[in-house]
Amino acid sequence: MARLLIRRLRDLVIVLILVGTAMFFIIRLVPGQPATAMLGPYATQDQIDALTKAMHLDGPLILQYFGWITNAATGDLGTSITFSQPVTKVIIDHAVPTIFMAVASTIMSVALAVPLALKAAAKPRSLWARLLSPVTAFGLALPSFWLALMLVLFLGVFVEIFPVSGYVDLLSHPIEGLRYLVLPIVVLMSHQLALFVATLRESISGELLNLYLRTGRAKGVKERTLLYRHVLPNALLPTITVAGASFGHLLGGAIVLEMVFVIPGWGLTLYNGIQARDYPLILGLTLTIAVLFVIVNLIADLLYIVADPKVRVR
Amino acid sequence: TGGSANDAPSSPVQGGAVVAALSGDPQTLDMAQNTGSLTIRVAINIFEQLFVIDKNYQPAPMLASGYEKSADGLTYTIKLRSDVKFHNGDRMTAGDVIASLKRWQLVSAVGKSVAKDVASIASTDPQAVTITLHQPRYSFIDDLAATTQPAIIVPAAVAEEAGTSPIADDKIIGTGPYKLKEYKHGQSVVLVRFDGYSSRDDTSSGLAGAKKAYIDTIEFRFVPDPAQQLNGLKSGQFQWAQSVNADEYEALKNSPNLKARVADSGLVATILINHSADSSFSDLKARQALNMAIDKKAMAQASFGPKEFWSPLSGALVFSVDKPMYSQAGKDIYETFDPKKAKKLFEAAGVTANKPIRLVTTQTYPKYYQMAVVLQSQLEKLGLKTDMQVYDFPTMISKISTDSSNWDISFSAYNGTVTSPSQVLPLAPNRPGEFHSGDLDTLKAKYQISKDPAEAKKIVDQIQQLVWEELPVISVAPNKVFDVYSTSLKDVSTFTQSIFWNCYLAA
Amino acid sequence: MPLLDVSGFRVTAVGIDASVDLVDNVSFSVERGETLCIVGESGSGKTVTALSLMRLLEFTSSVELSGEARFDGFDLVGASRREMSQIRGRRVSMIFQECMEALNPTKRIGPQLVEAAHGMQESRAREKAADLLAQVGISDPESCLGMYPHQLSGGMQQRAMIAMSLMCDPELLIADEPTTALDVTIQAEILTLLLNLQRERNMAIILITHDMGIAAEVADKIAVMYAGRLVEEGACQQMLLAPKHPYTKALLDCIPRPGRVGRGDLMTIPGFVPSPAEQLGGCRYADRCAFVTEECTGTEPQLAVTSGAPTGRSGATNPETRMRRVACWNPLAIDNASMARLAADVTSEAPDNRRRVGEPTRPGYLALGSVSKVYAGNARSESMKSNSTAGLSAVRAVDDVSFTFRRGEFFCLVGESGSGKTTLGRLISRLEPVTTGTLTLDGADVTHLRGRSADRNFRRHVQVIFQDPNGSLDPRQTVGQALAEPLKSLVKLSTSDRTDRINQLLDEVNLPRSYVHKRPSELSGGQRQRVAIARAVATSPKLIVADEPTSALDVSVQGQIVNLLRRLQAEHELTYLFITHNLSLVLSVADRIGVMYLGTIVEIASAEALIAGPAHPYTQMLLAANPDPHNPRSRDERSAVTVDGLDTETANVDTSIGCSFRDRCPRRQSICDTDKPPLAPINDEQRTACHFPLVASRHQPTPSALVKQDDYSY
Amino acid sequence: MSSQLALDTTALSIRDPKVGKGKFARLRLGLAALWRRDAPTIIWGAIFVLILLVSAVGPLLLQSYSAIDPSARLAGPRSAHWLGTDEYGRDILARIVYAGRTSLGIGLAITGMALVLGTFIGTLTGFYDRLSGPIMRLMDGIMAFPAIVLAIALLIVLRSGVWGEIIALGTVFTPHIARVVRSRVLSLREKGYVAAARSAAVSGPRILLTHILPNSASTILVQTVFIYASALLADSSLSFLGLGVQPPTPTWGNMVGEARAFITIAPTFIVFPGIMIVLSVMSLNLLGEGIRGLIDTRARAILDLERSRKDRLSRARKAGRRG
Ligand SMILES: Nc1ncnc2c1ncn2[C@@H]1O[C@H](COP(=O)(O)OP(=O)(O)OP(=O)(O)O)[C@@H](O)[C@H]1O
Ligand SMILES: Nc1ncnc2c1ncn2[C@@H]1O[C@H](COP(=O)(O)OP(=O)(O)OP(=O)(O)O)[C@@H](O)[C@H]1O
Ligand SMILES: [Mg+2]
Ligand SMILES: [Mg+2]
Ligand code: NI
Repeated sequence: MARLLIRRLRDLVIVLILVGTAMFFIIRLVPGQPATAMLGPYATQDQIDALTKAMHLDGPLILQYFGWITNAATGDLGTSITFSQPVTKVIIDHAVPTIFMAVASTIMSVALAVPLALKAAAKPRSLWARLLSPVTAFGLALPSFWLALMLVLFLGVFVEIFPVSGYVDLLSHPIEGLRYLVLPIVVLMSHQLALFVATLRESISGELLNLYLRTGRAKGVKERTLLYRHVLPNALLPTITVAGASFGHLLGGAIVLEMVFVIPGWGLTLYNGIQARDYPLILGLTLTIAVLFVIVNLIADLLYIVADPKVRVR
Repeated sequence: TGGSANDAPSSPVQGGAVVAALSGDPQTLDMAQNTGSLTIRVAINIFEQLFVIDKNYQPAPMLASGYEKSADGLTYTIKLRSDVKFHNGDRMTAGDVIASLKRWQLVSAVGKSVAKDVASIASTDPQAVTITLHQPRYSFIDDLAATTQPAIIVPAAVAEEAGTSPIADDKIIGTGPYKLKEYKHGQSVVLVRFDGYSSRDDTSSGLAGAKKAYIDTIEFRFVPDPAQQLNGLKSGQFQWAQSVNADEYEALKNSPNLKARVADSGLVATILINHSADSSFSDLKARQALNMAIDKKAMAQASFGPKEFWSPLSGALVFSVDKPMYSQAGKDIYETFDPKKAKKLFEAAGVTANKPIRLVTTQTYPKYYQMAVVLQSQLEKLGLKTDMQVYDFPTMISKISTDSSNWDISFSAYNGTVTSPSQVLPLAPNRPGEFHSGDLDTLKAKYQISKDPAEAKKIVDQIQQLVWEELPVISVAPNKVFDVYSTSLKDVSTFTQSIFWNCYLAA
Repeated sequence: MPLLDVSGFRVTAVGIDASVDLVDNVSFSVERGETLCIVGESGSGKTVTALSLMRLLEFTSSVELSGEARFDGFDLVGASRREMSQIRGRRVSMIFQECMEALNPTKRIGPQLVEAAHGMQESRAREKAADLLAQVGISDPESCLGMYPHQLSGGMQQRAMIAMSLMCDPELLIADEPTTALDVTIQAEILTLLLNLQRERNMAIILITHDMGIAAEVADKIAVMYAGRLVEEGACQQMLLAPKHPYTKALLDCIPRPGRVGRGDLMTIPGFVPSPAEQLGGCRYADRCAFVTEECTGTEPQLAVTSGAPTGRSGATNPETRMRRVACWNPLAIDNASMARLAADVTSEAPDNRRRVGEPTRPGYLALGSVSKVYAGNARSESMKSNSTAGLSAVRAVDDVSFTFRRGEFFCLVGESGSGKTTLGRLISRLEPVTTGTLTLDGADVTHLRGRSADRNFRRHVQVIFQDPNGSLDPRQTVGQALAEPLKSLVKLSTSDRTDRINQLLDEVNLPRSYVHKRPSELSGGQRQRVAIARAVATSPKLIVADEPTSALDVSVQGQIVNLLRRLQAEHELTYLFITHNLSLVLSVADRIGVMYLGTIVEIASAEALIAGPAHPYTQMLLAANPDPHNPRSRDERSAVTVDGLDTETANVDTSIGCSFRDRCPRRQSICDTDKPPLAPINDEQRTACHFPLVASRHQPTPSALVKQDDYSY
Repeated sequence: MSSQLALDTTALSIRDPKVGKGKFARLRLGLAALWRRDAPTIIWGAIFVLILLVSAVGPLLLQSYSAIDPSARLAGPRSAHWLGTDEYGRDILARIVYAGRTSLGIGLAITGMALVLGTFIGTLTGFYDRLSGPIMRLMDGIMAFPAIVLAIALLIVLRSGVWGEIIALGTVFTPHIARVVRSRVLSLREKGYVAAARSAAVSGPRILLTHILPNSASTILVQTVFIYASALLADSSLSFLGLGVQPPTPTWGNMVGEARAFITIAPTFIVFPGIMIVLSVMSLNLLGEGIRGLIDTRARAILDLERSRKDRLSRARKAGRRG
């Protein structure tokens, strides 16, 4: 366990350095400069150059890189050009909606997926069970941006239950803030829930093939008990890993969704940062997302170990 | 039209909050430096200038109480109002004005062009500023009243600290009726009424005259998607939206809750042409062919929606309301649409199907993109090949301004209400496309020594004629702004978008 | 009334395309306290019968049952699921073969056992579980209750499985091949355990096995199944002594008898078991039967009571158990003629004139010098799973082994699972590099060969055959392509020469030439193994390493493969390293035998010498555990076998010092804890690594005496 | 004798005696058998093939997808334009059909790139231990990144457009294939026939080509189908964001992106491209699942298990009626 942790931490550092370095040079290769965005559409090249110089973005790239990486190592990600605030502060300020959406969607998806998949597994001939595979395939095939727009079209405008865009600070106005996040979370869940149901159903079906069930029946254990006490716990194991991996999907999906719903989370901030060529912000955010993703997967792995005695106990 | 429209006879009420949908994050509220409309829409309520334009596009004093011009036209003494307070509570003095103007000369394109002629800026007393010029400048006061990268007045400390960088968010201190409360990047800007504001007494007209802030707070939310802006308006989430799709006009005209109005001003949609030797369009014949190949009406229709948004089509570089600058010279050239002749001319200029015409555009501003699509289709109808490159906006700008070898035609739109020819950006030096014309420079210089409006107007006509003869750019159509707001918002100015003073929320 | 009475039992699989009778016409009965063994080749329907009686098959496949099956008067066929759950796990319980999969890997043993007790308080059930675990020979039941299945060795898991099946104090216990995957030593212990438990509880047991030897040792009654039909049923001794169905007899004959080295071929049954889907008009055994008549192919014989049961020595007291039933149109009459024929089968083959090959005068071919193989533990995968076990110390799979193969000998390697036999085979065939030590082939050092030509040269001389006939052929290659592979890469032949050679190879392994175009999926297991053999001999090698080539095959086919190997040996002067679990086979075919234990060779001896008397206690233990239907032990002898719960997997002995067998050895003395015994000669045919070899102290039966015992004279 | 999965229906697949009457007849019989076994898979496969065919042939039959008609902007469905027109007055139906070409084609190219690279990397790292460490770390690194974020980052550098997108998404999906292939190769290399080939001194690369790859083919095929579906989805997201193939070349994703501004004026404009995305991704996923059910014994066992329960229940009901 400790070894695993150390190995994973080492991986984390490697991934961070790789991601940071790659991103640093990648975004600098992109044409366009922060000054262009700062100055608006009618600025002349002279003005842009002048501002670039004023922002100290004109030195040799490699020196800038070393400057940035040494600062980053001490936790100083620089100052955002567009926000004129420390990047760390920007990241923290915009973390709430993204993380809340991801976590809420994951928790609710798991909570819903278990009964849905179990229902199908317990009654394989029911209409629900027969429809499950097309329904989950449908959920997995829905592009989130499209679903979001459809929801906006039908719910936001025609029925007017939920606000169609915008964001109210969750921390200061939880109820109102939640109302704004309902649609985005529903969209995120559509994919995730389908993914979890599919995974869970497949692993339940896989478990049903296992011979220990036959043993259980031979022992005279009731089918229900078998399902809940044997099959389900075992079948949940693979879901842990899938949930960890799907977190990445969520962060990616958040970019698209935050744009559609104008939610000032990491996704929108990153997109705006890219548009504005806010180098420090782009770097800081991608790094943060990568770190978060790796950490979530690490937690998923650890959970898996705790949950699976085959790995935990040797 | 113009001035504040009294579309409701009820009497104004103080109070209330407006949520306004803005198409994006302005990045900075420093309107002296930033050229974008997002910045202007917000900052226009915060900052003020010495002079501003009234509804007839004539300069009128705002922070100045008046000015004197020496007989030789070289010395301007500008008197300042004494009752003006900054949002930080400090009184505005000559020192602030001098620092602000000096910075303006550094960061603004108009400021820079003015700077060439300025010998000194000094103050004789705290309520007056004296500016000495090297040579007469007919447009000097007009330039001070310019609306793009305007000469806003900020506290001296702020101006000096910012220098050539944009003013930081916590230093956004102006003299306007609203002050910045909170700027959440990527999300919203919140303005609140500045209680220390002392209004002028003269009647309000355009940007000039009395300003009364009725509304308590204005929250600009950044909503890039026009459809979302409209949805928000419909659902009552927003009271005002910056850019609703023009195609909604018909439907909205009859809406009981929303007021849809085509403003008188806006942007002039322009086709940029690469004049460098790398492009076949450095040949005048090719440009003429291009002009004849473009069905401007179709392009306007496809890009800007219903007729109301783009008529009249005259080829002018400014809107018709901007009387001093508006000219119909060269209209006949503008109106020539002759694909056959165009094809011949293209052939003569060596533009054939073997050599694709490189169109560079962006989807960041959908209209530029839509113009490109229409142009592409029209060129292809002539049997020409096109190579359309779509970038995000910063990339496009950097492509067309730094690398002349990779493009032929690009698209842009410029402020259609300017106060002097030097503010007509497509004709300004250092614009993408590397256009140089001695004649144009001479005309511009002549304008500055003109003595009276009639003489000036003549030169404006000559410039306009030259534009259609030499085709530095092709002005396609004026594109009027679409104002959509809740009917609860009363007395909204039609002069330009997002003037939030003098209007109020019905109780 | 018998406890379980089955008659005319039929199981039909309902498929999408068609319905197939998996099992038909099965009739037998079991009394309380009685053991019925169901034997038969793989695919004969034993498991289907058992699962259907438990009504377990219907959970995983669509089947229909018909016929009669009454448990204590209760109708098993017609019972509803609810009624069935009152029987299953309460009055009848079952033990499964695949213990590794039969236990839930993520639940502790304790709860799994407690679950099997119905209507009992949790704490009482736990006590009972601990009690039962102790009874089945688990030394520390309390801690075992808290363990997960993967923490137990295979033998321990099987014991836990047995304990679980006893939690409900069943009246009938069905055990489906409970020992097949286990070592003979553990098998012996588990069988003894079952018999003892049966005695205590007066339980009825149905034991399913493919091994006549096991049946011979534990059964009261034997039922023989073939291709979904019950072909013969009767009391144990009668069945062994005087089989009436040709199939029963053939099964018995196929079991190799020790000491037959050089005495001709092993018995085999030609052909293979027809699949349930095959619609045959007549007797399903007809095309493999030596006594087939027209009637046999026309109509299917029904199970019928036969008379003329010969009175065995121990003569059945109960008339019912004496009842013999057989499904055959012409059952074997136990008259003198047939007895003579039976005897002839065994003895009359002409003695082989081959030179005896075990003698030390033969020149050495391949020599191992102190060969060791150490696995790092996680050398293979980086997966999380193995990573967490990375802390485990290295595995010494082969530990300082030295000996020499003699040219042309048939060398057999035996030992319990995990003793390092496969690893040694892979080292010898250089599929894996040795950690330390040397390999010498024909005098030349081949430990570390450099270059492809040297490697090719070695591979031309040394070839391998693997255990799993399914895995040893690429499912996508035709037989021809598989055979061409070594020919292409090891010898340069023209295309036509290669075709000739392939045809020749097919001839040699008795496969029709038309098989060149067949794919492995179209072949039976035995045929696949023949192709594997053909491939191995394609380049005319000198040494063939055969790793359990027959252990996945039925005994009827096993003989064919071994016969083939021996014929090829005679024809091509081959040397074999034959790795196997099967002691009966070893004793009947090997020239020399090596016995491995925990990576070391503890004894090397000629077959005769071993039959005469093993020198190492471990060898003796293996021999004692080996069931032999030709020479079965009595029940009392069985119960004498100790249940001490130790096997290779659980033996946690420090192999770096002392004798690695010491903790299982009855003759252990203090020297065994400190000094490693060297592999020292006992006589010129036998070497052993033991401080206290057995050989001198034992009465040595002569080989002829052994043969005599074959005459059913008990 | 050998341990055996709880169920085994191979015995039931009786060879049809009619088989052998020429290729076509055999194909028909095969399909018929498949139909009885797994009808939904055939239906979904047919839907996808139909989408492919329409995309390939449709543009030849329909009106021009790029002809502009500013006077008929954003018109609703009518006889001249079944699905109405877009903001330039172009026919939406023609554009959707043509977009199928681009979207499906690009998806295919992305899948192809991921397939080739992933298979290459997967087989090499699976077969040669020495390579596996660093390369798989790199693959982990790529996978340690939300796909869209990575694709966006790559696309910014590579320039939006067809090739940029193919390379970016190809890179994103390569590790997915590499992982599956690797684990398959890891299990295949333990097979007896690989050892047999080794002991016949067959060289490593040859073993890879003759044994490992052909036997991984079915696994790779299934994974490829799934990756194709994912690629379509990812392509649509990127196009929607304006980062993929640039309009005026239509893709389903960028059509939704364009239509977004006209969501209330012309709902058909946004609804139908989305439906096409959903339909093609969904049919591909279900087709892949079906294929896996046919190829993979475990997946097949699961299917059979579910089916068998159905049969049992229907039988039980019949029995109930009788009784
Ligand atoms: N659920 C099932 N559906 C269809 N056929 C089956 C099913 N289970 C087993 N069979 C077939 O029935 C036949 C008998 O199988 P069974 O497992 O009973 O044999 P067995 O005698 O137990 O063999 P083994 O010694 O290999 O365990 C085999 O041909 C097998 O393929
Ligand atoms: N690749 C490997 N990595 C690590 N340990 C191994 C490896 N192969 C074998 N071992 C270990 O080496 C020991 C000997 O294994 P080997 O397979 O040679 O035994 P065996 O006698 O052939 O057993 P069986 O009769 O079960 O086939 C076992 O403890 C096994 O776990
Ligand atoms: Mg069986
Ligand atoms: Mg082995
Ligand atoms: Ni996915």
